[in-house]
Amino acid sequence: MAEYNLDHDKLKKLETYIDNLQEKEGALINILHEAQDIFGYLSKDVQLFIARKCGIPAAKVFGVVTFYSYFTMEPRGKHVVNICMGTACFVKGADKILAEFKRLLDIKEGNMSEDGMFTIDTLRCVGACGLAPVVIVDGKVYGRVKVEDVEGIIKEYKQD
Amino acid sequence: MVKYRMDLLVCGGTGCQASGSSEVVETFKKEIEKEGLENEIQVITTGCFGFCEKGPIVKISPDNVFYVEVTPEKAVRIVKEHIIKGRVVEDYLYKEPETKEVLHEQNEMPFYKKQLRIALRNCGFIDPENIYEYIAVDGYQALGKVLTEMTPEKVIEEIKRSGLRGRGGGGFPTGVKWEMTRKSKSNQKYVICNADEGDPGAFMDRSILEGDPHSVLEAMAICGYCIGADKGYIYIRAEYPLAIQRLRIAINQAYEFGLLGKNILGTGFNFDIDLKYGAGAFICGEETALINSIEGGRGEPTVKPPFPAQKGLWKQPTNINNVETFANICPILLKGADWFSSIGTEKSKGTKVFALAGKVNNVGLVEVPMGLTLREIIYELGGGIKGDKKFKAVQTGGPSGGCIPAQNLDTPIDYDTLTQIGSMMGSGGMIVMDEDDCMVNIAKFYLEFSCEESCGRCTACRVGNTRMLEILNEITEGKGTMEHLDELKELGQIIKDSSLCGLGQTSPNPVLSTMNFFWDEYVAHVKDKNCPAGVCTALLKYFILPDKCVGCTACAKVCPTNAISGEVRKTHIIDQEKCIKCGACMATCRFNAITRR
Amino acid sequence: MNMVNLTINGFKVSVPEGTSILDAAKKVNVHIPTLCYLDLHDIKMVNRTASCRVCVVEVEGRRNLAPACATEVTEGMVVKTDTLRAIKARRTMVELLLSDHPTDCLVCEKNTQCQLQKLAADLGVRKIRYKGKMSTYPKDSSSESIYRNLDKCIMCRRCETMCNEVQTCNVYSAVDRGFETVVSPAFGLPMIDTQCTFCGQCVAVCPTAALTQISHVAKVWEALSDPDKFVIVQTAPAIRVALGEKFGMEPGTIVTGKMVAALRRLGFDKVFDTDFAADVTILEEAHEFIDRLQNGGRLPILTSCCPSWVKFIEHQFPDLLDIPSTCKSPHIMFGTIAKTYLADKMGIDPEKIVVVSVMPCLAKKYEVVRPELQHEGKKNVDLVITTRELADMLLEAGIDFASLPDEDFDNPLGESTGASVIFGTTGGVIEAALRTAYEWLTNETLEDVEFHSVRGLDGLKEATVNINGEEIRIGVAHGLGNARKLLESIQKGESRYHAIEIMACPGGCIDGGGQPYHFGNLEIVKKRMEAIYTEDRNKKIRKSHENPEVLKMYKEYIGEVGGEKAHELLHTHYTKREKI
Amino acid sequence: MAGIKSLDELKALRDKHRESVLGRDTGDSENKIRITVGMATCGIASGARETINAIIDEVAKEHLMNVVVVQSGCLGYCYAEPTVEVRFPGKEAVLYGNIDAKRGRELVQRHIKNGEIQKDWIIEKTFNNI
Repeated sequence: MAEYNLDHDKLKKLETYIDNLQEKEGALINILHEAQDIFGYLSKDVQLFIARKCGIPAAKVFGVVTFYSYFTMEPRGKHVVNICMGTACFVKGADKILAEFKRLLDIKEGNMSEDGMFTIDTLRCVGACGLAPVVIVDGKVYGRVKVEDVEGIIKEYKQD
Repeated sequence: MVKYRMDLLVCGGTGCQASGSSEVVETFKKEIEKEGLENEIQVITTGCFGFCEKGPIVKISPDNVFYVEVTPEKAVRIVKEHIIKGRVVEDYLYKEPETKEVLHEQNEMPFYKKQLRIALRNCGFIDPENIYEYIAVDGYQALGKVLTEMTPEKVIEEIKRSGLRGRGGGGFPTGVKWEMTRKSKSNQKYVICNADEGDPGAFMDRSILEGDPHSVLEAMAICGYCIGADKGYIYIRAEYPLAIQRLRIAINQAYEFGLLGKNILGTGFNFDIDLKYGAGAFICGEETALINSIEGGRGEPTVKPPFPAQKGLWKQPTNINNVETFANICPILLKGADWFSSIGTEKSKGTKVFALAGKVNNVGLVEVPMGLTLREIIYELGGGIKGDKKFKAVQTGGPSGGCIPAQNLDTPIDYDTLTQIGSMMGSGGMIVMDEDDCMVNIAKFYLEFSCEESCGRCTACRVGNTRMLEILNEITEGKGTMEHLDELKELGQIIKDSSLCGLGQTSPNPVLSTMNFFWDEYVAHVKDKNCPAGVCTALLKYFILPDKCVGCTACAKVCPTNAISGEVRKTHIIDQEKCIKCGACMATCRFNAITRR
Repeated sequence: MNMVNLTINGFKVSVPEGTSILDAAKKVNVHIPTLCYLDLHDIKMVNRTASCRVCVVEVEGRRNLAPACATEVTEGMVVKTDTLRAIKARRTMVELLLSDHPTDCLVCEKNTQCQLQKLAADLGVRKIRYKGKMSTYPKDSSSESIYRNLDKCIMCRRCETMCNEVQTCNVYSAVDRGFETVVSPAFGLPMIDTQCTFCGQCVAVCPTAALTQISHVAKVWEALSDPDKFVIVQTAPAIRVALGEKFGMEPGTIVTGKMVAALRRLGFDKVFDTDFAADVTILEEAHEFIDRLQNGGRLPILTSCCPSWVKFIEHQFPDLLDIPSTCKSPHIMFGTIAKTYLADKMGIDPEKIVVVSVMPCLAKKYEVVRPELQHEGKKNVDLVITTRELADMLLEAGIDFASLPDEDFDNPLGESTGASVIFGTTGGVIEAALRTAYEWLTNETLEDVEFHSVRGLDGLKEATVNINGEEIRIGVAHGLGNARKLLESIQKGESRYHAIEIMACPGGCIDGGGQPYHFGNLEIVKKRMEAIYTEDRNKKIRKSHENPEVLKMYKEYIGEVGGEKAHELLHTHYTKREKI
Repeated sequence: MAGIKSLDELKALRDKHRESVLGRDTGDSENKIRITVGMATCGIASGARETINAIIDEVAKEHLMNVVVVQSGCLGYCYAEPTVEVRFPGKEAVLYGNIDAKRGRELVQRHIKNGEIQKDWIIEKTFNNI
C-alpha cells in the first residue's frame, strides 16, 4: 500500500471495512462515508484507493464525491461548525449567524481556519426547526442561537 | 355480556379532574342508580378529550351529544332531561364563541378536528429502542395478521380502499403503486423506504424514525409480502445520526426476534432490510435519483417511464414509499380501510403530519386530518404569529411548493386544494412568514436552494433556474425592470414544462406563486426600488430623524465609509451615495434617531 | 410484433411497440430537433440522457412536455410537435444553452460543423434573451491528441456514454452538480495523466467544440515553407475513402488519386503511403505469429497497429503485455523506414526529413511521442494531422479538390497491396495477415483471398481457417468494450483464439476519431467500408508478401523478416500503466 | 431471545408487556409510575439528555422503586422541549414542557413524591391518539 500517501493504519481500517462488506455492488456511498469518518476528508489518494479496491473507475468515484455535499476533499478543522440554512433557520436569521462565525473565525464557508481548529460549513435542514436557528459543532446541536452567542460557542471549543 | 343502551363518557383527563369531573361521575352514578337504570346506562371515565378548557366534558353515546363544563348540578339535570326524557339540554352544549351556534356533535367542534395521531401514534409514547414496548402497542400484529390471514391481493385491496396517498409529496395512491409493482414480473423485487427527507423545514420523517422505527420496518415487510420482494432498503440522510442509530437498533432487535430475516413468524416469508446513507443531495428524494444513489452513483434522475415499479433498483421492479406513508400502513390493516377513509376529505384520506416552523409561537409537529384549514393549524395549533406580528404567508411544499397568502387561510388543505392555489403538499413543511419577510427574498431563497441542489443534468433546470435566480438578484438589488418580471413568468412556466424531473418541474413554484399573490411587492422592488418588508439591503435607505437626533456623533464614528456628517449637538445627515447600508449607525444610536426605509 | 397506433400533428401512424415519439414522427415526415440524443445502433451506442430538452413535444393528457427521444409511444397517444408551447420551449432551451456558451462561432474549430449552431439556425434563434454567469474552465491541451474546452460543453453526455459504455475506458464522469456540472476525468486531471487511450471517439460524437483535436496544421505549414526541410507525407488507408466527404462528394467515394495530387500541390516533397508500411507490418506480424505457433509462444497473438488499443491494454490489463505482437504500428514503421532506409537511399540527412502523417486517428498524435518509438530522442514521425485537418489545409490553400486529376504515390514508399488497404477497416489487419500466414505456412497459393466472416460491423467476429490440417481460430474485436471482453476471457484462460485483431474505434480506422464527422449516420461508415474493399479488389497485388518494393527493402537494407535489424527498426515493447 | 415463531407467540408477548407500557389497569399493583422523556434530536439538543439523567439520578436518590424512566421519540412540541410525560397507573398522563435538569429534579420531588401536579409547566395536549 506504499503507493498511497496515506496513514497505514487508517488505510488498513478502511480496507477491512470494505473486505467485510457483504454487498459490494452499490456500496460506494457507504464506503465513502466510512472513509471520510476515518480520514476526515476524501483526498485524491483515498478516492483512488477505493476505486481500485472496488474496481470502480476513479472518474466515477470522483463524480460521486463531488455530487454529494456531505463529502469533502479538503482537510477539515479539528472542529466543524455547521450552520443550518434550512428555511426555518433562514427566516430566523441563520445568515446572520453564519456571517458572525465567518467574521470571528476570519474564514470563508467550507474553509479551515489557519490554526486548523475550525471549519465552517452550511447544511440544509437538520430537522430541528423548532430550535431555529441551529448550529451544530462536531455533532452537538445548539438551538435558538443568537448572534451574541457565537463568540461563546467558539470559546467552548478553542480551549482544547 | 351486558349491553347498555347508552354510555356516559366522562372525561377523566388531568384538566377535567382538576375542574371536578370525579364529582360529576359520582353524581351520574348516584342519579342513574336512583332511577334504576344502572343496567341500561353505563358511566365510563375516559382519557383526556383534549378540550380541558371547557371541562369537565361529558359525551353521551350513541346520541353523540357533547356537554361542556358539567357540574354535579348539571349532571342531575342531564340525567332527568336527556337520559330519561330524551331531550338534549341545549344550555349545556358547547357554543362556538364566534357564532354562538350550538354544536351537538363532538366532531363538529373545532378542537376535535385538530390533531389526530396515526403516523405519530407511538412517537413520544413508547421507547423506540425497546422492541417490547412496540410489541406491547400491537407492534408487528399487522404483519402477523397479513402473513397468516391475508393474501397479498387482499392487503393491496385494503390499502387501495383506504385511500392512502403517498406522503412524500406526489400524493400517488399507495395501493395502486403496490399493485403496479406486484404485477411486474421478476424473481427479484425491492422495497425502498425513502427517508431522505430533504425539504428544508420538514422533519416529520426524522421524528417517526427516531420515535417509532419499528412501525416503518413492519410496514416495509408487509409491502415486501404484497409485491413479492424479500429485500428492503432504507435510504436515510446522513444528517440524521440519531435516526440512523435508532433504526440500527430496531433492525437488530427485529432480526433477533425473528420479525425480520428468514421464515418470519413461522410463515415461510423472508424479508431483509439494509440501511443506505444519503450524502447531502436533496434531489435524491426523487425516486429515480434515489435508486441511482443506492446503486452507488450520482443521484441524477432518469426519465420516467419506465417507473421504478417496472424497472427500479438494479433494473428490478421496486416499490418506493416514504417514511410517513409506511407509518400509516399498520393502523390501516389493524383498524380497517373504512376507519381510515372516514378521516380526511373526499380525495385525501387520513391525516398528514406538518412541520410547523417559522414565525409561529408553537413550532412543532402536528398531525391533523386532511381538510383542516391553514388558519386552524397556524392559529390554533401553532398558537398564532410570534410577537403578535401580522401574518403574511405560509410556505408549504418546500422548494417545490408555493407561498399561500392570508386570503387562502381558510382553504381546507389536502393534496388537491394546495395544488389549486399554486402550492403543494410536499412532504409537509409549513413555514410561516410575517410582515418582516420579503416575499421576493423568500422566492430567491428557495430558488437558490433549487439551483444548488439541481443535479445539473438537464438544460431547463441547470441553466434555466440559474437565469431565473440571476433575474431575481437584479430585482432585489434594485436593477429590476418590468420586462424582467415578464421574463421570470415565462421562463418559470417553460422550466416547469420542460424539466426532466420533479425538482425542475416544480422549482419555479416559489417564484410563480409569490408573483401571483404578492405582485405588488415585486412591483415595489422594480418600480419604486423599495423593499416593503425592509429586507433587501440594496434597496434600503437609512435616514436620521432630525427631531430625535441629539448630535452625539456616535453614528458618524462607527460609520465605516464616513457617510455620516454633522456637527456636535446638531442634526447629522447620511450621504446616501456613500452609505453601504451596513446598519452600524442604527445599531449604535441610543436615541432611535435612525430609521430604515 | 405489437403495433401501436398514434397521431402526430394530426397524422395517424402505426409503429412497433417500444418506438420513441422521435422515430414515430420520422414516419410521418415530422422532424423533431435533437441535440443530446445520439443513436449509433450498429455499434450499440445510444445516448438517451434526455438532458438537453430540445426535443420536447406536447402529448395530450400529459401535464408537462415530453422528450421525444426518450418517450415511448403508447396506444392512442396524441402528439403535437408544432404547437407554440412546444416550439417556445424548444427555442428557450437552445437560448439557455447559448446563454452559457461562448458565441465565438466565427473563429470556432467547429464553425459550420457544430450541432448547436445548426440548431440555433434551424430554430430561428435571433436573440439570446438570457444573460448571466458563464461556465469557464481551464483549457486542457495536455495531451497530443484531445483538446478540451469545456466552456463549450453543453452536458449532452455523449462523450461519457461513448467512453464509459462503448469503449469502457471510464475516463469521464459528470462531476459537481447544478450549474457547475461538467464532464471531467477523475480529479479534474489533465488528459495526459489519465487512462485515456486517445481513441478520439468522444471527439467524434461531441456536438460542439468542447472536444476537438490538438491541431498540427500550423506546424505542417511551417515545415512546408522551410526550404531546409525535406517534407514527406504518408496517408493512412482510411483517409482515401473519407476525405471526399469534406468536399461534398458522396460518402464512400475513393479519392486516392486526387488526394495524392492535392498533397503534392500543398508542397510535400514526397507523397507516400502508409500502406507500404502496413505490408511490412504484415510480414513482421505473420512471421511473429508463425514463430509463436511453431515454437510454443504465448497465444493468442494480438495485433498492435492501433496505438489507442495498445494504451488500453497497458492501463487495463498490464498483466497481459506479453501477448500483443511487438510490431510497431504501420505509421511509426513508416517513419522509421523514412528516416533510415529512405534517407539512406536518397542520400538525405535524416535530420532534415520531416515526416507528416495523415491519419484518421487522434491516438496517432499521441503515439509519436512515446519514448520507445523514438530514435535517439528524435521522433520518427514528426507531425500528425487528421483527415479533417488535411481538408482544412486544402480549403485554406484554395485547392479545388473535386476537379483535381488522379495522381500516383511516389516511389518507393508509395507501393502497396490490397492487403494493406484493408487495414483501414475492422477485420482488415487479420485478413491481410491470414493471406500471408496461410501461404507461408502451407507453401500453397491462396486463391480466394477474401475472408468474409471477419468483415462487417458486428462487435465481435471470428473465423476458422484450416492450415495444414490445423484449425486456426481468429477473433476480431473493434470498439474497446468488445476488446475488453476478449481480454477478460484471455485473462481467465478461456480464450480459444490463436490470433486476434483489435481496433479501438468501432468500425476500425474508417470511423476513427480524426475522420469527417458523421454525427450518428453510420450509413456513411458502412460506405467507407465498402469503398475500402473495392480499393482492395482493384489492386493487382493483394498480398503483402508480394509487395515488390517491400521485398526490395528487405533485400537491400533490413535483411530477414523478423531478423536482428528488423527487430531494431520495426519492433517495440510495452509499458505497464496505472488505472486512473 | 430465540425469535418469535408464530403469531400466537407474538400476541402472548404483547399481552405480557401491554400493561406495563399502557399502564391503564389500576388493579395491577405491579404497575409503576412512568416518566417518559422525549429524546428526539430536538429534545436532546434542548437538553433532554441532561434532564433524563437528572430525573434518573433523583429517582435513584429517593429510592423510588415504583418509578420507571423511559426515553421516547418526539411529541411534536418542539417549542417546549425538553418535554416530559408523567403517567401514574390508571390516570391520564400529564405532559410537561421546558423541563430542564433542575425542573426534572423538582418534578420528581413534587409530582412523583408528593403528587402535586405542576400546573405551570403543563402543556396542553392537542392531539388524539388512535
